[in-house]
Amino acid sequence: GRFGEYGGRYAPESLVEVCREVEEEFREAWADPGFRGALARLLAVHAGRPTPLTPVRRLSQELGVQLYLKREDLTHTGSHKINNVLGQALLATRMGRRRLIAETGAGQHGVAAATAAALLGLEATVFMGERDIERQALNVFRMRMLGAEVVPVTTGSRTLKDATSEAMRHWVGATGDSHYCIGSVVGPDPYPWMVREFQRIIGDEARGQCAAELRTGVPDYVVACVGGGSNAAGTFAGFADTPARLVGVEAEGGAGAARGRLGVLHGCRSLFLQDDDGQITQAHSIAAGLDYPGVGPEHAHLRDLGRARYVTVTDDEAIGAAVRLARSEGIVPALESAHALAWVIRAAGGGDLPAGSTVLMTLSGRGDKDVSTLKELL
Amino acid sequence: GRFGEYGGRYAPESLVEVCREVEEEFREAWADPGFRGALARLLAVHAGRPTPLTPVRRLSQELGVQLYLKREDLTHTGSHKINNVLGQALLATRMGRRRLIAETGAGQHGVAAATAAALLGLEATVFMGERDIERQALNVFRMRMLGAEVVPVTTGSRTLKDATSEAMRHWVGATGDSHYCIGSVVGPDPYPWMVREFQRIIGDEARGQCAAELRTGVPDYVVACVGGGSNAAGTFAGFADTPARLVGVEAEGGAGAARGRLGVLHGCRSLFLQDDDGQITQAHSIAAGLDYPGVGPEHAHLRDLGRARYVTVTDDEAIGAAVRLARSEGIVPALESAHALAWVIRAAGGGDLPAGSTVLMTLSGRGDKDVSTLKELL
Amino acid sequence: MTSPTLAAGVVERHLRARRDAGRGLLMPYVTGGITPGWTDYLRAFAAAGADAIEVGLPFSDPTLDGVTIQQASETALARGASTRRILADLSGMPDLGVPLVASTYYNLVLHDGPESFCAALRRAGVGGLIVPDLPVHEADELTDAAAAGIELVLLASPTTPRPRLAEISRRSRGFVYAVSLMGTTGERAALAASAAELTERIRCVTDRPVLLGFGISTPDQAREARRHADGVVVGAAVMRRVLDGAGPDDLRAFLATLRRALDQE
Amino acid sequence: MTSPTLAAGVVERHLRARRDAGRGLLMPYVTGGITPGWTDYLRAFAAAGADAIEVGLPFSDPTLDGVTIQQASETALARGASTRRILADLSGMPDLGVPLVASTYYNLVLHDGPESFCAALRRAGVGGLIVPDLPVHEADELTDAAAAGIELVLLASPTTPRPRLAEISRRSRGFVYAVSLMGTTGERAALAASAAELTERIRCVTDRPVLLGFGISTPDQAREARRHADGVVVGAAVMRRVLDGAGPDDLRAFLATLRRALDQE
Repeated sequence: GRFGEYGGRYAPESLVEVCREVEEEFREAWADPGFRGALARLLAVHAGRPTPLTPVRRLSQELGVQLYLKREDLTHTGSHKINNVLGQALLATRMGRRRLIAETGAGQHGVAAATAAALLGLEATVFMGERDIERQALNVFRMRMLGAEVVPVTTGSRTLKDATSEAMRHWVGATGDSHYCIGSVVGPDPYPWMVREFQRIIGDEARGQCAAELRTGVPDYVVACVGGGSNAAGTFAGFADTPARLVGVEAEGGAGAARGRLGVLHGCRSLFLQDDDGQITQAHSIAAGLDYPGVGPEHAHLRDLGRARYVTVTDDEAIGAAVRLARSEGIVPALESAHALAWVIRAAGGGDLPAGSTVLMTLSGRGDKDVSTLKELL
Repeated sequence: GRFGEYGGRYAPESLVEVCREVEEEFREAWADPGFRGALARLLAVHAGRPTPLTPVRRLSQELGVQLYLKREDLTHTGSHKINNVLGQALLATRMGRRRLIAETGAGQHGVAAATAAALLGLEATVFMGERDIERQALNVFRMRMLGAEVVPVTTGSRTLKDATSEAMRHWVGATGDSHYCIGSVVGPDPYPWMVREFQRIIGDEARGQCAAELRTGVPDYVVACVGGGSNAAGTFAGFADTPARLVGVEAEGGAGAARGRLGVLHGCRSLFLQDDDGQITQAHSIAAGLDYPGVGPEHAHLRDLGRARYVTVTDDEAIGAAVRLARSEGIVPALESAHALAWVIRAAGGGDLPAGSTVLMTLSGRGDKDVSTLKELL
Repeated sequence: MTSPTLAAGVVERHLRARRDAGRGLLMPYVTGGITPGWTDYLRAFAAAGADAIEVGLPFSDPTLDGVTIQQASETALARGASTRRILADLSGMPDLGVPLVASTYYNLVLHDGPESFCAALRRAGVGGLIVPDLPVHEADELTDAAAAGIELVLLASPTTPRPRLAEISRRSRGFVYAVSLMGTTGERAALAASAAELTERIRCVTDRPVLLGFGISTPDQAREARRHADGVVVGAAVMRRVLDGAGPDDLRAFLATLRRALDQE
Repeated sequence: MTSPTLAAGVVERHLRARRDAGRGLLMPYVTGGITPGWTDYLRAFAAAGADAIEVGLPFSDPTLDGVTIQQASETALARGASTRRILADLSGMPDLGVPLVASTYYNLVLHDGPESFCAALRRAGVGGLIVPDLPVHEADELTDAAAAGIELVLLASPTTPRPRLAEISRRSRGFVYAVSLMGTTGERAALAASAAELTERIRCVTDRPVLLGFGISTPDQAREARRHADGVVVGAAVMRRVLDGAGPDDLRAFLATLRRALDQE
C-alpha cells in the first residue's frame, strides 16, 4: 500500500476495517482465474475491449513525430472509467454488497459507475457537487436514466473534491452493504493500486499493439493526462519495464504532481495543492476530470524516482489541441485527453520531442461531454 | 440497381452521369483488394471495429428469450453511420473529389461525414434543416468543430427530407469536385446497394459472432430499426441466406415500409408516405433518424417477397424500451435502436416471439444524443 | 442528323412550324394554382406571343428547382392546389391557340398511374409533359402510357454523354429540353457557357426543336440563347414576378420584352 | 486489563484523577476562530464544569465531520482562521485549569511537519491532539514527534477488531476516543447501540479513560453514555448553537445541563 513515502491508509478508524476487507477480497479475486475471466468477458462483450491503437496520420506529419492514440474514447460510456468500475462492481458483487457509492466531477465516473451497477443488478448512489450538477445536467440525467441516485453536494466548493469527501462520509455509515467505488488512483490503500490494476489493461493492450505496429516495438514516449491519474497509471503500468519515457500531463490549474506539496487527503498521502496555511486549494481547469487538487500517490512516487515526468499545459493549449485533432483526424477528444495532446504538440514544436520520435498517447475519453463547454468558448 | 420493382436511378439528367461514375468507381473499388484493405484498416484502427456482440443477461431472463445486441453504438462517433461514410469518403478520394456533401437529420450522419472528411483531408458541407439545427445544436457544433460547413435549410418542413432535397440540388452544381455522401440506403442507384455493401459489415460480423456464441449458430430472429434502413440493410445482408426471420421496426409515424405507397423521391422508386394527392407527407417520430417518410428500395422489395417483416412501434414504446435497457443492462440506446427493442419486448410478451427464441438485435447507436429529448419527457 | 422521327404530335408540329418560319420560340412557365385566377396568366402568356406554355403541377419535394419555384410550389400547395384541380381549371378554359405542356415530378405520375395520369392530361387539353426526375433510361413505362397522345419531353444536360444525348433526342417528343447549366432552376446573371455547347451537341443528333431552359431571365439572355437554340423556357423569372404580386398584365409586358428580343435576333 | 501504561501526561493525569474521583467527564468542543471572541467560549466551558476542552483547528476538507462542524470550519476559515492564529489566541489566555486538546486533520500536521506542529501546540499550552484521519497504523511519525509533550489521542470505532482495539488503547495517550457509531460527527436523536458495546470492548483492554464521542447532544444521551464510558465529547451540539448565534453564556447554560446529567448518573 505504499509508493515510496506516498500512499497509505489515512482513513478514519471506522473505514480501516472495510478497507482491509476490500484489499483482502481484491487480492483473492485478482488471483482467481474465475474473477479475471468474468471481468475480461465483461470488458470484451459489454465495454468493447480491446480498444484500437490509431496511427495519427496527418497530424504526425505536421509534427514530425509518429503519434499513436490508444482509443479509450471508444469504450462503452466513452472513457477509460468503465475499466475500473466493471472491476469494482464485480468485486462488490463478490463481497455481497448490494450498492455502489461513487463520487463524480463532470459525471464520467458517475455514469460509468451507474452503468456497471445497472449491468450487475446493484444500486448506485452518486455524489456530485451542486455546481457540477448545474454544469453537467445531461450526465446527471444519464445517471438517473441508468437508475442511479444522484445526491447533490452543497458543501465547500460544491465540486469534485467535496463530492469525494461527502461520498467518504456516506460510506462510513454504509460499509455493511455498500462498496465505495472510487474513480481514480487516489483514496486509502488499496484503492490507488487496485484502480491501477483495473486500468492496466490500457497499458497492457497498448504494449502489445505497439509491439505489433511499431518498428521499434516500444514507443519512445508514453503520454497521458493526469487528474487523479488513473488513465496515466494504467497506461504507464504497461510500459514500466521498458525504456519508454513516461510523461504525465496536468492542467496548469490542477498540477498536483508538478506543483503539489506533501499532504494527506481523502485517505492517502500524496501531493496536493495547498495554501500557506496547509488548506487544500481548489483546482481550476476547463477539463472537469483534471479539476482535482491532488494526484495519486504512485504518480508522486514516479515523479520522485524520475521514472515519469509531469508537465502542465494551459486551458488554451488544451482547447487548441482538441480543435486540431478534430480537424486533422476526425476525433473530438475529451478536454482531459486534449491536455496530453497539447503537450505533444508543444514538445514536438519546441524540440522537447526529437523529430521522428514514436509517441503513444492515451486518448482517455471522447469530447462529446465537452462540446457545450467548447461551444461557449469558440 | 433494381430491387424487384423498386430502386432505379430517378435522378435529374444532370446527375445521371455522375451516378454512373460513382457506380463504376464503386464496382472497381469493391473488387480491389487494395481498397478493401484500406477500408478494413480504417474501420479497425479508427472506427473501432469489430464491435462486440453483447449477450443481454437480465432483460433476456425477464423476456424469456435470448437477446444479443450487435453494438454499433460503440463505434467512433457513436452509430453505424461511420461504416458508410468511411467507405464513401475513401471512394471520393479515389475519384479525386475534394469535398463531401451530406444531408443530416439529427446530425449523426453529418457528424460521421464530417469525421470521415477530416480524417481523409476532404472538405465537408452538411445540409441540415433549420428546425433540426435548433433541436440538435450540439451536433451542429460537433460538425463545425470537425471543420465542416453546416448549411441551414429553410425550405419546406425544414427537416431531413428538405435537407436531402437541398443536398441534391447543391450536388447538381458541384458534381465536378464533390461527392454526395448519402447517409442511408436511399437515393439513386448505386446508393441503395452501395450503402448496404458498406453497412454489411454489421451483418457479416454478427453472423460470425453468432456462429461462435449461439448454440444454434444462427439466431431465430434478426431485428433492426428502419428509417431509411441502412443499419437494417447491413444487418440483414449478413443473414439473407440463413433461416433467420428478419424484422424491420419502423416508427409509427414514419412507417414507409409498413404503410407507404409506391412512389419516387430523392432519386429512387420505393415506398413513401403520401397524401391522397400524391404529395409526400412529413414523418413524425421522436427518433430523428426514423423521421423520414420513405424507406430504402431493398426493404420495399424484401417486404414484397415476404423475406422480411416490417412492424411499427410508438414513441412511448420506444421510450419505455430505452429506459428498460438502461436500467437492466447499463446501456442507453439511441431512440432509433430503442424502437427495435420495443418490438422485441412487445413480441416476447405477446407470444409473437416464442419463448426461448434467440434474437439478434442491432443496437445502431448510442443514446447520448437523445438524452436532452428524454430529459424533457421523463 | 441521325434521329429518325416518328409522326410528330401537336406540340412538336406547332413548334416545328413556328421554328421553320424563323421564329424564336418562347415557352413561359407558371405554377398551376399559384393564385385564385391563375389561368389568367395563361391568357396573358398567349397574348404576349408564347409559342407553348408550361404548367407546373406543384410537388411537395421539387428537388430540381431553385428557391423561386420551390416557393411557388409551396404557395400553390398551401392554397390547396392539386393535379386534379389544376387540370379541372385547364379543362374549363377556351383554346389559347398555343400548346400546353405540363411539368411535374414523377411521384405525382406514379401516384395516379402513368396511364390515368396521361389520360387526365389529355382530357384537360394538355399536349406535352416534362418530368425532370425521369431520365431517359427510366422512361419506358411513361413513354408507353404517353404514346396515346401526350408528348413526353426529355431533358438533356451539359454532362450527358453523346450516345445518351442521341437516345434522348430520338426518344423525346415535342422538343428537346436543353438544361443550360449544371444547377437547379432559377434566375442567373448570365447565360452559362455550357448552354451553347450543349445545344450544338444536340443539334448534331436531331432536327427536333431544342429549347434552352434554366436560368434564362432577361431579354439579353433570351437573345443570346436564340443564337444556339430554337427558343427558351422562362420559369423562375416569371414566377418571381408572380410571387412578388405581378398580375397577368405585368407578366404580359415582361414576356413581350423577351418576345421582342427573340424576334430581333 | 492488558495495557501497560507509560508515564501519563497532563491530560491523562487530569482525566484519570477526575474519573477516579467518580466524576463523569465532559469534553466540549469548539472550532477555533469561529467568532472574533471565540476564546470566551473556552472560559464558559471551564466555568460550566468541563474536564477538558477540544479546540478544532479548521481544515478545508473535514471528511469525517457532519454538516454542523463542516459549516463551522468553513465559517472559521472564511474569517481567516489558521492554525497559527488560533494557537496565538490560545497563547494569550490565562490557564483555565482544564487541559486543552487540539483536533484537526493530518494534512495540517504534515504541512508544518509533525515536530514543528507539536512544538507549536505545546507553546500554546495545548496538551493533547486528536487526528481523526490518522489511524494507529499510520501514527508512528506523529507519535514520535508528540512524545516530547503532546498526548496523541487515538480513536476506536465499532468495527475495530479486538487485537487492533488493544493496540489503539495501548498507544493512545490522554484517553481513548470511542466513536459511538458508524458515521460522521453530528447530532443524533438517540445514542447508538454500538456505543455501549464498543466502550465495553475497550474497557476489557485498558484502564485508560474512555470518552464517547459522535452524536452526543442531550443530557439524556450524556447520562446514558456515562453508564458505559468515563465521559463524553460534545461537538456538533455545541457548534450548532454557536452557528445559530449563541454566546458564551448560552453555551455555559447548555453545558451545565450536561454537567448535571453526568453528575447525577
